[in-house]
Amino acid sequence: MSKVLSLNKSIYLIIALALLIFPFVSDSRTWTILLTQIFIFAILAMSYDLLLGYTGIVSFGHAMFFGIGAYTTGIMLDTFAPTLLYFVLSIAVGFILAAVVSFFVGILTLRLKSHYFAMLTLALSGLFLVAAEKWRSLTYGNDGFTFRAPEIFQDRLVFYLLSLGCLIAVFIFLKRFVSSPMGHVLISVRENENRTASLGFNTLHYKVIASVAAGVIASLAGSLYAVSLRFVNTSVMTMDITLDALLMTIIGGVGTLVGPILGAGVIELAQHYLSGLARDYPIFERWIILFGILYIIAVIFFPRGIVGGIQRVFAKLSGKKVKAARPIKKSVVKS
Amino acid sequence: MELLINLFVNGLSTGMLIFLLAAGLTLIFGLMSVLNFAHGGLFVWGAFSAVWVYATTGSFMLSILGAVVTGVVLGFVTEKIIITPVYGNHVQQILITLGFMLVLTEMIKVVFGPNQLAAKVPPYLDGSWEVGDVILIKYRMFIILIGFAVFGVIQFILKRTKVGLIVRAGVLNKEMVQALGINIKQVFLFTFIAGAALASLGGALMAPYSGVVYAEMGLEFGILAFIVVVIGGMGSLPGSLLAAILVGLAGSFMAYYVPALSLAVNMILMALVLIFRPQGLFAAKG
Amino acid sequence: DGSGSGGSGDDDTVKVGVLASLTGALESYGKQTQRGFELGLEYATDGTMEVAGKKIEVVFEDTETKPEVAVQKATKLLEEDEVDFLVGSSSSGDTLAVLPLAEEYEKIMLVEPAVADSITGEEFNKYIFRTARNSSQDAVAGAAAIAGEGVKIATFAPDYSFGWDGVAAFKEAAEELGAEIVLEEFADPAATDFTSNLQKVIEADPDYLFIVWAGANSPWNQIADMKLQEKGIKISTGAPDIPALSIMEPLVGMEGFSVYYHTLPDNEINDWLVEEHKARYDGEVPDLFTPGGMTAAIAIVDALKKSEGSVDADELIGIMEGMSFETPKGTMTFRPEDHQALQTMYSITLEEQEGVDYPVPVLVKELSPEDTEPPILNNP
Amino acid sequence: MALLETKNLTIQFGGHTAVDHVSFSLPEKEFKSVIGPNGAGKTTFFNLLSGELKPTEGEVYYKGKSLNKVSAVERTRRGIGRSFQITNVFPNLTVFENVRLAVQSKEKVRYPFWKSTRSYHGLAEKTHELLEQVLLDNKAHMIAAQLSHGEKRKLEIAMLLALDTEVLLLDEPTAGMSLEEVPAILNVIRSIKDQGDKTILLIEHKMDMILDLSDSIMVLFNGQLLADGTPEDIMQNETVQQAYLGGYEDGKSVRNA
Amino acid sequence: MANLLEMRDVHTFIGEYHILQGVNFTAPKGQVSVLLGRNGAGKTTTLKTIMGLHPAKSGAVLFEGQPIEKLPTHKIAKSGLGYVPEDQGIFSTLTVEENIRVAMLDQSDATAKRVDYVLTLFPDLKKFWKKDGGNLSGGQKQMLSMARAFVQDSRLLLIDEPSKGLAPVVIGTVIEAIHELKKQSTIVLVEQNFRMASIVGDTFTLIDDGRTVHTGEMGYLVENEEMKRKYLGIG
Ligand SMILES: Nc1ncnc2c1ncn2[C@@H]1O[C@H](COP(=O)(O)OP(=O)(O)OP(=O)(O)O)[C@@H](O)[C@H]1O
Ligand SMILES: Nc1ncnc2c1ncn2[C@@H]1O[C@H](COP(=O)(O)OP(=O)(O)OP(=O)(O)O)[C@@H](O)[C@H]1O
Ligand SMILES: [Mg+2]
Ligand SMILES: [Mg+2]
Repeated sequence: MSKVLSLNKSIYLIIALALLIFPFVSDSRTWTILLTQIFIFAILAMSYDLLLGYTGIVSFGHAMFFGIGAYTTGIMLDTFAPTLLYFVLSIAVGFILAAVVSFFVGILTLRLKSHYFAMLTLALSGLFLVAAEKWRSLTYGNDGFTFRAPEIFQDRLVFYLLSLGCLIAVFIFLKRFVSSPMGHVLISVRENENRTASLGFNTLHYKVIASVAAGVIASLAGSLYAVSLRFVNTSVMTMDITLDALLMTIIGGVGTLVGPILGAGVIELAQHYLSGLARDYPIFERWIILFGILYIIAVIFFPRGIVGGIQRVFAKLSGKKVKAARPIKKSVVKS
Repeated sequence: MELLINLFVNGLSTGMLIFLLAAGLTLIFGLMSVLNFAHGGLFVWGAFSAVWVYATTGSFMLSILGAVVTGVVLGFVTEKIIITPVYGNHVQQILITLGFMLVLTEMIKVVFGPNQLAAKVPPYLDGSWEVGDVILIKYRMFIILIGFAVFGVIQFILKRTKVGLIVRAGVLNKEMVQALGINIKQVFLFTFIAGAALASLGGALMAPYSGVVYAEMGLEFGILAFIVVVIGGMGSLPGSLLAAILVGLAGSFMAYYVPALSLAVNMILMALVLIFRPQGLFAAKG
Repeated sequence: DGSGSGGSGDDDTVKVGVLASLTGALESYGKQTQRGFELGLEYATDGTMEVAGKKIEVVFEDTETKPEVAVQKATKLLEEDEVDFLVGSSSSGDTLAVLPLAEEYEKIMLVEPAVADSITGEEFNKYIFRTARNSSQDAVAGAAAIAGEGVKIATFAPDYSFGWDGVAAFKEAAEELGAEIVLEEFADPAATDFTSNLQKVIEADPDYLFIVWAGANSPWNQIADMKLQEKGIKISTGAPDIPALSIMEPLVGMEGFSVYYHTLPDNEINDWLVEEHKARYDGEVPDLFTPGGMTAAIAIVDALKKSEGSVDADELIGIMEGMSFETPKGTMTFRPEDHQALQTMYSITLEEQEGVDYPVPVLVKELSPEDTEPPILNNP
Repeated sequence: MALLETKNLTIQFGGHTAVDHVSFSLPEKEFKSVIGPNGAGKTTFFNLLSGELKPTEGEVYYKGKSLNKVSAVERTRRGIGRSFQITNVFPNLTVFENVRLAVQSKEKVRYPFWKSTRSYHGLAEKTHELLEQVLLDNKAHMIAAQLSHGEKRKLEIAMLLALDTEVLLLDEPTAGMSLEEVPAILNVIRSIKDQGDKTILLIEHKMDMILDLSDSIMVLFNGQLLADGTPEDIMQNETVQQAYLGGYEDGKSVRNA
Repeated sequence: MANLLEMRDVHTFIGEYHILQGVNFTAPKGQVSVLLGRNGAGKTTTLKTIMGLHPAKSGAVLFEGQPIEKLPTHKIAKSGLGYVPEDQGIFSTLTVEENIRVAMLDQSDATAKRVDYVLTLFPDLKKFWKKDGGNLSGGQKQMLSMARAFVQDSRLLLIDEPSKGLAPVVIGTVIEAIHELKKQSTIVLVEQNFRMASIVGDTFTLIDDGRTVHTGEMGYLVENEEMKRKYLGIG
């Protein structure tokens, strides 16, 4: 057991190092940008997975937290000054705003279950979207606005490293979080909320905590996203963002943290290459169809996502299960 | 007074249209509990095939029929390939139906070309009656009639047969229903096909209403349908009808009296209903 | 790998990266730009695809109408393909997101056909040149078509930036011409029903209803249903591209304006464009943004001719500011202040025509570039 | 002194009164059984005690204090633990994880979010101990959903024991358990009783088991408290004989079929 | 005496677990056959295999001499098998009435009569006719589950632990009902309550660790203390 874990850990370490070194050996800035994009969406997707995969909360409004982060950073860098200080401040302000909103959203889980809660979050994020469209003095409507990023991020390498750093930090934080006692209670809420309560856990606390943690992390992703584009418009609040987070999580593997990261990578890369295919071979003009088929195939062949699929293969290879056809030991009691 | 009547009639007809769109989803999502994000895709296919049939044959009735046939065929294929592997698993349903939605939308462009198409109202339904200052648009009156008719038919089927009951039982415990001697797979298949055909029908009737069909209309209206089903109360057809009319009327009156909020009206309505009646307007019974 | 230096590794080629929505809702716009640009290059180089001894290469990229993809693709164009010019894009959002990259990489970007005023306004930087018309130009042209002393006008527009910009600019232009704006109505662009808004228009009883609209979901049918025209309210709007014209049958007879329709301009370039386009694309005629694509290509080739093949951005800016060049829409000039191309627009009426299955914009009057000159908005 | 007490406890569902003005008291360290026909309101009575349901009327007192405004979660924390009649476990977690959650609650390891659960060694030890006690240790790493019915019942009991609450509410703990295992579970319950520091309320239909264990028995009938007394008294009761036992005792027909 | 149902060397897998490893079992027509064994022995899996819910991987399941092991569940049920699952399988958000209605495959008088009959057996159900199945008490659910199976005119009834959670008096009712049902149907019973099993059972089959270990007349088992101690822990 612990051996497997250390194996996992060393794989993570190797991948992290490889990503760290990557921009120094490759001078493709396209890759740098693509990977930066993947890191940012991976953070978003992980935050979503904390809700969906670990707490069992389906939200169709995650984009609102992403949007809060993106707009906070965009507006602060635009109105004050494009300095590192304001960048950090804007992240902090984004955290606070996202925390407040997600706190109230979390409390609503008390009253609304499953689909109904999901649809309520859809409504709330819809209202945020309308606000972003209408509050023009602040947001410039749905055209959005460009702003300057702090000087130091002009070098995309620095920003790449920052995003990677954030990804690793969030990953480590969430990894510890979900394997902590708190994380295990979250999982039990997902499995059977009533029973969790009758064991003496105040489930509302846990759902609110998960909601706030997810909201705050999504806001971080939003802040990074805004800076990566040096531009914000209402698209950061749209259903598309929520769906992206959702799809990345599901494709990668719900209830695992590596899953959303892999999912973000797969979706962004597939999109990149498939649309490239269309450029080079006109016959692939309708590459979106292939993209859609990818989702379908993913569900049929990896019903538990990529990570689930890999785990299955490993389980098969290690062959432990096959032998334990009947995991039963006699325990006859003499009475 | 005329103003109020105008707003009411127009809101009502919009609501009916939304109901036609949501009726299929009431079966598929409300009853069968399948999160079908491809519903909008079925709707668009209905709309395009109706426009195409109308352009080719010049017969409005044939165009409606064509759309329903498209819905049935697509419903069959969708259920068999896309939905069967994911019954009972909402997470997988989201992914696979979103993927299928992309395929459906993009295939529209392959089959019908990438451009929007004009959809025409048949001459006998074109125009409007004017009664004083009240304008009664013929096609809208037609939609209102059809809406109530469709409601009546489905409600009759659900009430008079055990289909609704069996589907609800099947969602709760598929194995048990089978053990009672019912071929639940077939019931699900037919229900899904009916839902798809209704979506297609909704698309076909929507097309002349807005005068245009375009591939992307699917997701927009798909979400609206979800909103209606949830507001109405999952699986309740009368609930969906009421919710759809509510959405239509709210849109109509808000756009007139509180235009500043009209962008947000659906979301506000849904948020209010959910907060004050968490289970939707109607509970799923009968 | 420095950003501002020499451009392409290969000194004998000039590379142009074109960003456009080649999939999704704006796909038809993207395709129009694409075709126009290809034809424009051929036209401007007499088919040699060379200028000042250098070969021209074009790379098209699909932005999917997503800002982050636009940035990704633009960076790829700038970094990997090492393009010397950017052209694009179909949506204002995508374009705005890419603007800072042009500045960062010190490359000329020709904006086509994005329309937001802020591109040559608040978000302007000196590398940006726009061959497309902007919202204000549309509005001025729209006003020119209908506004006059004492004319009462109501406006109707979608409830987001595009609509607000359009209406604001229209209002200014129309009031200048002595018209009175009696009602400004905005509607959810995704709404199924616009009759409530139209009801208000009827109550305001204007002479004209001026409509700013974009997107497939449109109020035309309901305007007819509500019998606005029978009630003496004349409708006016900008003529869209052909697929969208085909749904405007209810508006036959309206007075409005057009950015381009293939029969409107009368010049050799346009004749060539129409002929070539028909020959190449199965008899199809060029559409709304095809000449825009062509114009961008011509502008680039002309500028390169003058710079004798130099792609140095500062040199090109010097050349292009104030540069006049011939396009399918006649002579255009990049205004030095904000690099907006001043261009001809057209007052039209929509009429039914034999053998055409959509209402056709018929020329009433050409509006000269000066007539439709928009305000300068990029002042600090 | 009574540890747990109710006064006029009542709940109605629609027009139906499931628990009807029940006043009872449960002295500390007593073992009391609750019997009554199906639908008499036994489980509902438990739900009212544990806070899962709120009464329409009446009060629950624990250690002399009213619990009416106290949530279910808080009642568990104060010392009222329960098991469920219909198995109610975490289906996709392992048996071990199921029980560990309960242990976590007992040990008040509720909110730490940084250290791994694994590093709380006491939790695992305690969990294994409990699993051994209910004869489930050999299935510790099986997913709960894959257990047979009887095994799930055992898991249910292990989770209750893990909470180590002062009051144990046991709702048909041995239903569906095999003849072989019932004595084992009985032993567990008996040993808890014999330790003498728990107060236990047991719902069962197995009369021999009840008679064997109980200090006292209360009988619910149509939601009302019909009788409360020693096992001997209760067995003499005419109504109990008629309407509850009906001449049968664990299926052994007195009348013969 | 003909066997209505026969299982021959049946092996069943659930996922990758080999649960039934050779079950042989017969249900003689018109009799009550009892399946016995400790928790996790495979009794429920045996019933589910018969119903096609966990289809047999190898071996044969014959109903009236016809192989049914390859048929889908609904066909097996339709061919004349009724099933009372151990977890009762109540449709929780359907009313009692609706639960029963799902099981009524036709509108015939015979069906209506059987509905009346089960309601006399379990009058509680009538009392809660419009109540959601999920809100019933544990014992009431058990009754509903049985009622639902009895409403169908099955030639073979598979009943998994009917006495579980029932008050003694109701167990008496069930015993009487089983005697009554025996007149038309054959019954397979899984039962932990040995006293009940010994009263109603004609034959027994002992399952241990997924295998049949013994089959015989009920009376034999009642006398055989050794076997009871070994496999049932009684004694
Ligand atoms: N949530 C509820 N809504 C409506 N009625 C309910 C609800 N819960 C229980 N009841 C009803 O209250 C009565 C008492 O149910 P309860 O579960 O307490 O019975 P019980 O004594 O535990 O019976 P059993 O021995 O069968 O478990 C039953 O008639 C039941 O149908
Ligand atoms: N879904 C499953 N996956 C894996 N193993 C399972 C699954 N379901 C049951 N089992 C195992 O199969 C064995 C037999 O289970 P079954 O339910 O048939 O037992 P049973 O004899 O009915 O027991 P009980 O008396 O407890 O109901 C058990 O060991 C159980 O753990
Ligand atoms: Mg009970
Ligand atoms: Mg069993």
